[in-house]
Amino acid sequence: MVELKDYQGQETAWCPGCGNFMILRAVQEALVGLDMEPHEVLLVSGIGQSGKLPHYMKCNTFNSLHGRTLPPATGAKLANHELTVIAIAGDGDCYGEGGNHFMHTIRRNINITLVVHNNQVYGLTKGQASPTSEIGFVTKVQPEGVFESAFNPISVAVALNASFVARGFTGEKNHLVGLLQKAIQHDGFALVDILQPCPSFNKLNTFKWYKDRVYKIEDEEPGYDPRDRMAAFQKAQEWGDRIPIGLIYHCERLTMEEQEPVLARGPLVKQPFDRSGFEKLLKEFY
Amino acid sequence: MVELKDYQGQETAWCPGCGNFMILRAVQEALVGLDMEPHEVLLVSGIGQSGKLPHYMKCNTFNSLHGRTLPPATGAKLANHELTVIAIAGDGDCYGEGGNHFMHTIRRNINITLVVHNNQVYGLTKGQASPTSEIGFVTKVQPEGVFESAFNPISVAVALNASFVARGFTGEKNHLVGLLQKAIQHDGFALVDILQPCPSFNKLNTFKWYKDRVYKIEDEEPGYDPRDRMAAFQKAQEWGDRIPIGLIYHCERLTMEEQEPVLARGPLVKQPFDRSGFEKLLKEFY
Amino acid sequence: MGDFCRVPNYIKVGILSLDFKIKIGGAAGQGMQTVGHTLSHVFTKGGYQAFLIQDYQSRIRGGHNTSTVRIRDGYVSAMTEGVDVLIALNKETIDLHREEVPQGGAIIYDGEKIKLTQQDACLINVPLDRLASEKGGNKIYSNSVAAGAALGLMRYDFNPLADMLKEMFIQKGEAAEDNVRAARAGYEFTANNFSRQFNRNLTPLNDRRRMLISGNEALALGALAAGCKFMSAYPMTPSTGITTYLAGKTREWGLIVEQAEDEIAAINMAIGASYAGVRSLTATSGGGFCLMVEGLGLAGMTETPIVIVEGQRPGPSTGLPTRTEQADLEFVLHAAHGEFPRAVLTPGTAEEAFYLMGKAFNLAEKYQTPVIVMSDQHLADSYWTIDNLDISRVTIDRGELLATKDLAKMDGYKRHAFTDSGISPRALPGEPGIVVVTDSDEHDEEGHLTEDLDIRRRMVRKRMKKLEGLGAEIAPPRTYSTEGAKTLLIGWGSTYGALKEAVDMLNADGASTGMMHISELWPFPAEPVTKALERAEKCFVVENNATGQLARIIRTETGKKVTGNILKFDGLPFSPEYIIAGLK
Amino acid sequence: MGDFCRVPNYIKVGILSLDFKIKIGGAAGQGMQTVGHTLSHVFTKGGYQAFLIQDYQSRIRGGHNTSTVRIRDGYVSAMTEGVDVLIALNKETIDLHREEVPQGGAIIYDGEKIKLTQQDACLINVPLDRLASEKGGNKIYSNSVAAGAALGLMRYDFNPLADMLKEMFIQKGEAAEDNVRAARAGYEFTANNFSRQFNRNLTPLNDRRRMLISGNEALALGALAAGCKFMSAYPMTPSTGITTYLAGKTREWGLIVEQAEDEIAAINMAIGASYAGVRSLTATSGGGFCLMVEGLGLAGMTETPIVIVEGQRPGPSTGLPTRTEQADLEFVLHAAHGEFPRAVLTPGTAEEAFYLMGKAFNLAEKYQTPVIVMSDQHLADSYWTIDNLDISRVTIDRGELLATKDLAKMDGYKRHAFTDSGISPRALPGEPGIVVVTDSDEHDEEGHLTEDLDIRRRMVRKRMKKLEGLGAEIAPPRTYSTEGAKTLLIGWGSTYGALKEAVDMLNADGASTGMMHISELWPFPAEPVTKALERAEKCFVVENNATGQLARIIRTETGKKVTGNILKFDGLPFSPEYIIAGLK
Ligand SMILES: Cc1ncc(C[n+]2csc(CCOP(=O)(O)OP(=O)(O)O)c2C)c(N)n1
Ligand SMILES: Cc1ncc(C[n+]2csc(CCOP(=O)(O)OP(=O)(O)O)c2C)c(N)n1
Ligand code: SF4
Ligand code: SF4
Ligand SMILES: [Mg+2]
Ligand SMILES: [Mg+2]
Repeated sequence: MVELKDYQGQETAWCPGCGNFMILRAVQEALVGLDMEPHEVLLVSGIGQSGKLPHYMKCNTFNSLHGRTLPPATGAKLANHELTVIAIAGDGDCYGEGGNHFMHTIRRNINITLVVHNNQVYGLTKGQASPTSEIGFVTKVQPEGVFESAFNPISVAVALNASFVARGFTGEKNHLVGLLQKAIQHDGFALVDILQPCPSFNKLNTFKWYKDRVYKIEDEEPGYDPRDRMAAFQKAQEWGDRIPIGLIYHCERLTMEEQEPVLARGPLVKQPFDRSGFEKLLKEFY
Repeated sequence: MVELKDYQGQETAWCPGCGNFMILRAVQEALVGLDMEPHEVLLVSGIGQSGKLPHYMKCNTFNSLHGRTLPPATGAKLANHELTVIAIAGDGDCYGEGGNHFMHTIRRNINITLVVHNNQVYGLTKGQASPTSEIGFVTKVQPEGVFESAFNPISVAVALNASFVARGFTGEKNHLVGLLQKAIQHDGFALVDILQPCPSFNKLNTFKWYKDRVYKIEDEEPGYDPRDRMAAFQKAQEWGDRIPIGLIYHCERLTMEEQEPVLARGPLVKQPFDRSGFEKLLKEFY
Repeated sequence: MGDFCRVPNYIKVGILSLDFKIKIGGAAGQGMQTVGHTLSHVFTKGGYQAFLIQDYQSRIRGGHNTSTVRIRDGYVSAMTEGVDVLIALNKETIDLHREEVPQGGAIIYDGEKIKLTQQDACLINVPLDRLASEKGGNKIYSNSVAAGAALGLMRYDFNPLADMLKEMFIQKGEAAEDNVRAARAGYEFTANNFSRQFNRNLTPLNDRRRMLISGNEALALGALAAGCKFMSAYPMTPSTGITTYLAGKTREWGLIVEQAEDEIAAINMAIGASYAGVRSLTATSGGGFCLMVEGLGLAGMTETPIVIVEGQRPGPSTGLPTRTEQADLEFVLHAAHGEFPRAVLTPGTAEEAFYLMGKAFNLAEKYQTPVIVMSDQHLADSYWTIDNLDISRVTIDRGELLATKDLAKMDGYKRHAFTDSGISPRALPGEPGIVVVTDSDEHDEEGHLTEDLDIRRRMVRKRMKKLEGLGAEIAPPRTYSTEGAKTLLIGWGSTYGALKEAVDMLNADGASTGMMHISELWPFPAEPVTKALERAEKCFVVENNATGQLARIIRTETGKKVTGNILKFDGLPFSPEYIIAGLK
Repeated sequence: MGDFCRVPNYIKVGILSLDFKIKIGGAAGQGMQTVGHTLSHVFTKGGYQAFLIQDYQSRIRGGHNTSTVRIRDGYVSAMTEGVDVLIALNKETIDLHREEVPQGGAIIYDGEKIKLTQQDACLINVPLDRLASEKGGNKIYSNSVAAGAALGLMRYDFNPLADMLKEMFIQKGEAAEDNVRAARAGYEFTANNFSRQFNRNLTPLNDRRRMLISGNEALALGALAAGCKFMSAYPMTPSTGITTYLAGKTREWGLIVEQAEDEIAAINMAIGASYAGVRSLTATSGGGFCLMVEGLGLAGMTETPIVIVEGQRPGPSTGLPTRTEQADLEFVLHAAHGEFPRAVLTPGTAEEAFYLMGKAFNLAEKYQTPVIVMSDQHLADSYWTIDNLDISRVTIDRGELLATKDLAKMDGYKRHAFTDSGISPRALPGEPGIVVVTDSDEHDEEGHLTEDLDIRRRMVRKRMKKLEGLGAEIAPPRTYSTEGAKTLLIGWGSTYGALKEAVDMLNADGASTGMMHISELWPFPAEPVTKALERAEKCFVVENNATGQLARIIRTETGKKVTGNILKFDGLPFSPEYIIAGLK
């Protein structure tokens, strides 16, 4: 039996009151709940406050570049698809610097869980607007307030027909643990965007701000069908007084691993390398 | 009066039968129809077959890097918003290499028209799959056929609440001219994705393939309201036997230029530079 | 006790005229930078000159940071080893830095939180937290208490501090008076209880007004003064401060600052804006610069002026995000595939940062090519007391930029016309009657894509030809005390101050040492460098990196091998003492 | 007529044993490459050796392209000036290339489309289009008619061509028989009407089997032979051919080839796959490499093995997308901020391309760092007749890779453990009982982010330490005819063949010339290079660029200045004659 302490990592360097602590805890509980051992799990993170999360765990970790969480996660998964690969990213990291990979990894539908610590701000670099910051959000670099409309990851993921699209909130830990577990168990690419207060730099979208607004879809709309794409798109637009959390969209698609014929023979890294056919191969050139 | 010959450029280097000829012609006719002079227009292109278009015109041209059509277009527009800025891109160019800029330029709602030559293939590099290639599309680099789901630019643009989203077809030149004119006149970011046959490398989505499928929304669904976002999202999903062309989505949003207070004083490039306040500024540091 | 191993014994605290250092240490969020900055200001107002450095971790709260200010009665641009007063806002500060305090120095700490015994230094036990709560009404003002305590210890005039705090907190919209009360409590506490024992009273020198400015602020002001109208950037330590400063001035100064979605967009937007006619800037660090490299080549090929600030930090990769290093030089010199001219400027002080930004914009426009200004965390985050920044020394030369009336006289405009200088007169898009065409592909004189290989040859030559003019604009390196010097210390960028002071220390000890500091590095000033190398018996290159990059460049460009490299790559800047030790 | 200015008069066509060149020119889409490749194959099968180069524009149809094959009775790796038979599929071919045909040469053209008079060369008027339509049933087979016509002119055995065409067109699913009939018609037409006049009959030499292979194919085969299991790339000329080749072998060879959304994703995916344990590759050109630079540093910092093929083309920026250049060397050597070890290999022939790919993977894994193999359009697109590729010479050395059983014996695993060699034994994620942690930030031995500056210092030294082992693996440059040679020609990469033949030509004329070709360029083999430089009186570096990059590197690494540079930057490869002219 895996226990929480198996996932105990380094000392944290986050600010007191940061929502990241809850995400850390939720990821640990989700993995323990699924009885996964640390060596079976690979966390790939970017750079930002979120990017530090794997260091506070104890499992395989590839802490990559800012914005580049998904490509190495994809490469690692294709090389060894027996690993449970979880990509940890920030909102700036994943929707700003790494926006292109976000779209194209969804297209691949590779079996990776993407966890986005969405605090609607650049935390580690001290409070500039992020793609998810709201219009009017004032920072030192945006003294007139943000002009750009906020990036809506749920909306874009649904538009790209991502196979699993969910939103969580750090103030609802158990709910989040459930979402993470479903996402990890989902066969295909899963997005879990997490509303995460940043008490140091986001004084607008505070814990209370979120708390006052979020509602669990399953509680308030038991009839909601996450398989209905139009409904999901509509739900994706809800933001403001009421913010839905839970599983928003879900569909069946072949994963990349299922389509890649070479992987039917097992993980790439475990396939023996046989060069005996080389002489035959050279015949092409004679 | 501006005439077509005012926009006459270099000799073309496209393949016979290429859809690009029609796009070139349509862009020229659109500008002539709007009575715009070549010096008032700036075309910014990327690299690909589409990227060559400005050379076959005669107007201000910044032929930039592969994938980077939108950022220099944005910079140029912010520096001189009196210029009519048209960004010319390919599907690989804009949705692959430059996907991140596609999303974030939509967020900015800057008054640029983006024209995408969507031939669902990489033309200039000889026929690899592009992001818009369909699942199963076989190429030399995708010998098992494409695994990834096709990128749907219309769907993503609607999801990002782009203020003008249209699809054209090279087989419907006059219709295309009309769309381009509306897009250019639209105040804000406008996407015109153009279905463009590539007879050299896309043997699946041929002229006939498109011709058999496209229909004009305005003809067949006169009641269609491009201001209805849900309807637009639904329409964006139509692909296969029937492919809608025309204006798919349209909304009112403040442009970046309208929000940027400095631009209220006129184009940046024309604003005189006054250093007389410098001594006062230095007072901060004393 | 006190194992003074980390303080070399040639340390000269107090031997030169006035030389006084205060280090404030604590966890991120405790406001060390504010204290350091405030004290620097207070002394600057009193006629002293300050140099302030920051050492911080990549986290927002907690951990361990310090801010160290050095005060002199003359210009100061380096931090020497050792401190006179250590202000410990937490225990870690004492553990890590107590040995930097020599006998006669003082340690200000809160004895109600930290237990301390056995020190060579005076122990100045001040109930920081309690005074903050009691007098200021909030424990968070303990940093103000500490600032006051430091001044009280020297019985320095309290009023400037009170004024500073008021000004600062009123701007921040916080309780200014509470802060002042907290500071005063600290002041009185040490003035009354410890100033005699410490016995180093300090009074304001005069009321000559000087500026206190950081490297980033100087770079930003340099851009403003040069008429920069557009900046696009993506946040990255240590260059974000430039963006922040300029973003605060957009309305007043009529410029646009756009935060891009990534560094690729940042540089390409800036290139677009420059093509359309405004002076454009971007700023980043090594990681972001990696992503800008393709855009750099685009600027080179399309001959679009652009200024890039590359603020170095220790690499490779994410490295140590908040520390300093000078390991990107060869990368910056050779970044991007293919060949095109560029200039690289490497300022060593705040003043140089300011004036070289002006030069950068001029060179970029005159030679229609990218110019890179290299900074690093040490330059960016440090503060200097300086006399003034003289805007009349910042000329604006936009190069061969054609006005509408010039164009009217011309018979057809060609953006990339062949010329003897390699410089093609530049027109801006929007001019009636002409079009401005350019291309990242090889192009003809008009700017249209070409595969004519004769034109290709000529275009390469035309572009490279610009290097001649550009090279002639590069000022010779600054030398100091080189007349007859046997040993030459060579550096570039932020090491200026440490080098200069090392020379002074060495010569004061009877050595014969000079320095050469290169702040306009490319095109390389080979001739003056060769001469300087030939005049000295021994030459040492001092660099904040592990492989000696400038030394290699010197070898390529002059054929000369230097005697040795003095290197440092632990993320911290050089001290003069470290350099001197490296010579041994 | 015929102003032979472009054919230097030291041209030696026909003086050496057999030396025969055929150039096919036409518009893109007319199938010149197919003809060139087919003829090369036909002669290879006949015991000759071929070298085939491609010169094409960045367009799919139209414009002007050529394919030139040189046939010898021994190994050939360079293209000399002048052609014996020019096949003109369009008029432009004649306008641009007629002067390359000396007296005694022939021009095959379609007199029904092109009017030609007054030539020193034999005019071989063949109704290409008509024969294609009449005999093949389609005008598009005129290239096959032309191939047949070339062979007929020399009365070379027709059957190998027929076999080749059949094989090729059956694969393509096209009408093989029609093509053969078209080719035969061309053959008979020239054999009957012109072969006497031309009078240079050629018969197969022997039936020794040899390979005909391009640089790109050799690179791809090298990766396959080395056990590469993962490639992610984004298409970019001239490296796309590597991706294409490997993509066709995925099922058979058990590898994954993924087209990434951009080059940033490409390199980062490859790094991820390598971290997870498989040998990983990416390939691009200069522009794409620009975007990979940050990933390069990531591989350096995380000590993840990775092989990158950088196929150069003329820059800066988009430049001339389908031509050749060698102007990315300094960029590749210094790419990415910060300092970390790398190896750079620069093969000069197809064989070297193959074997050095094997070496690249071994070095990458042994030293856990990026290895860059530099190619260029000339290497990538040219074809060589070679004896064989010997897979038994390709060893696989994965370096210190820990197996499950090794790990079981260990007491806690640390991915970045300090060791004397700087190499930390590598484990793969997924091993029970351990975790594999790494970080782009500076990290401790376990791989966790650290801001401990002592660890930082040690980690820098540990990484740089690997350079020693890496340097010792670098083979000395290949030398040729250097024994007592007064003049030394120095090159790297694709210039190998032209250099060697220039040496032969010069020495045949009584000169005393040798060559040194560097195909393992970094860590720089300073010792053997220094020695070679010291032995010769004059040393010239020959490079396809405008500034002499290798010459500068030689100066940095050896302190020596070469006598001169022979440079070329018009997008075309060197000929031996051009090099010789450059010496004068
Ligand atoms: C290429 C690059 N650009 C910029 C940075 C600087 N940087 C580090 S974290 C960060 C943004 C952090 O914001 P986010 O991703 O939202 O993460 P958070 O800290 O809020 O969790 C930036 C811009 C970097 N490390 N690399
Ligand atoms: C950074 C970079 N990567 C790759 C290329 C090579 N390249 C040129 S055009 C192109 C793709 C063209 O496809 P698309 O954008 O769809 O344009 P099309 O030719 O089909 O119009 C590629 C990959 C490049 N020029 N630059
Ligand atoms: S800055 Fe914000 S996101 Fe980062 S650790 Fe602090 S509270 Fe959390
Ligand atoms: S390759 Fe395709 S897109 Fe390019 S010019 Fe030819 S037909 Fe048009
Ligand atoms: Mg964030
Ligand atoms: Mg395309």
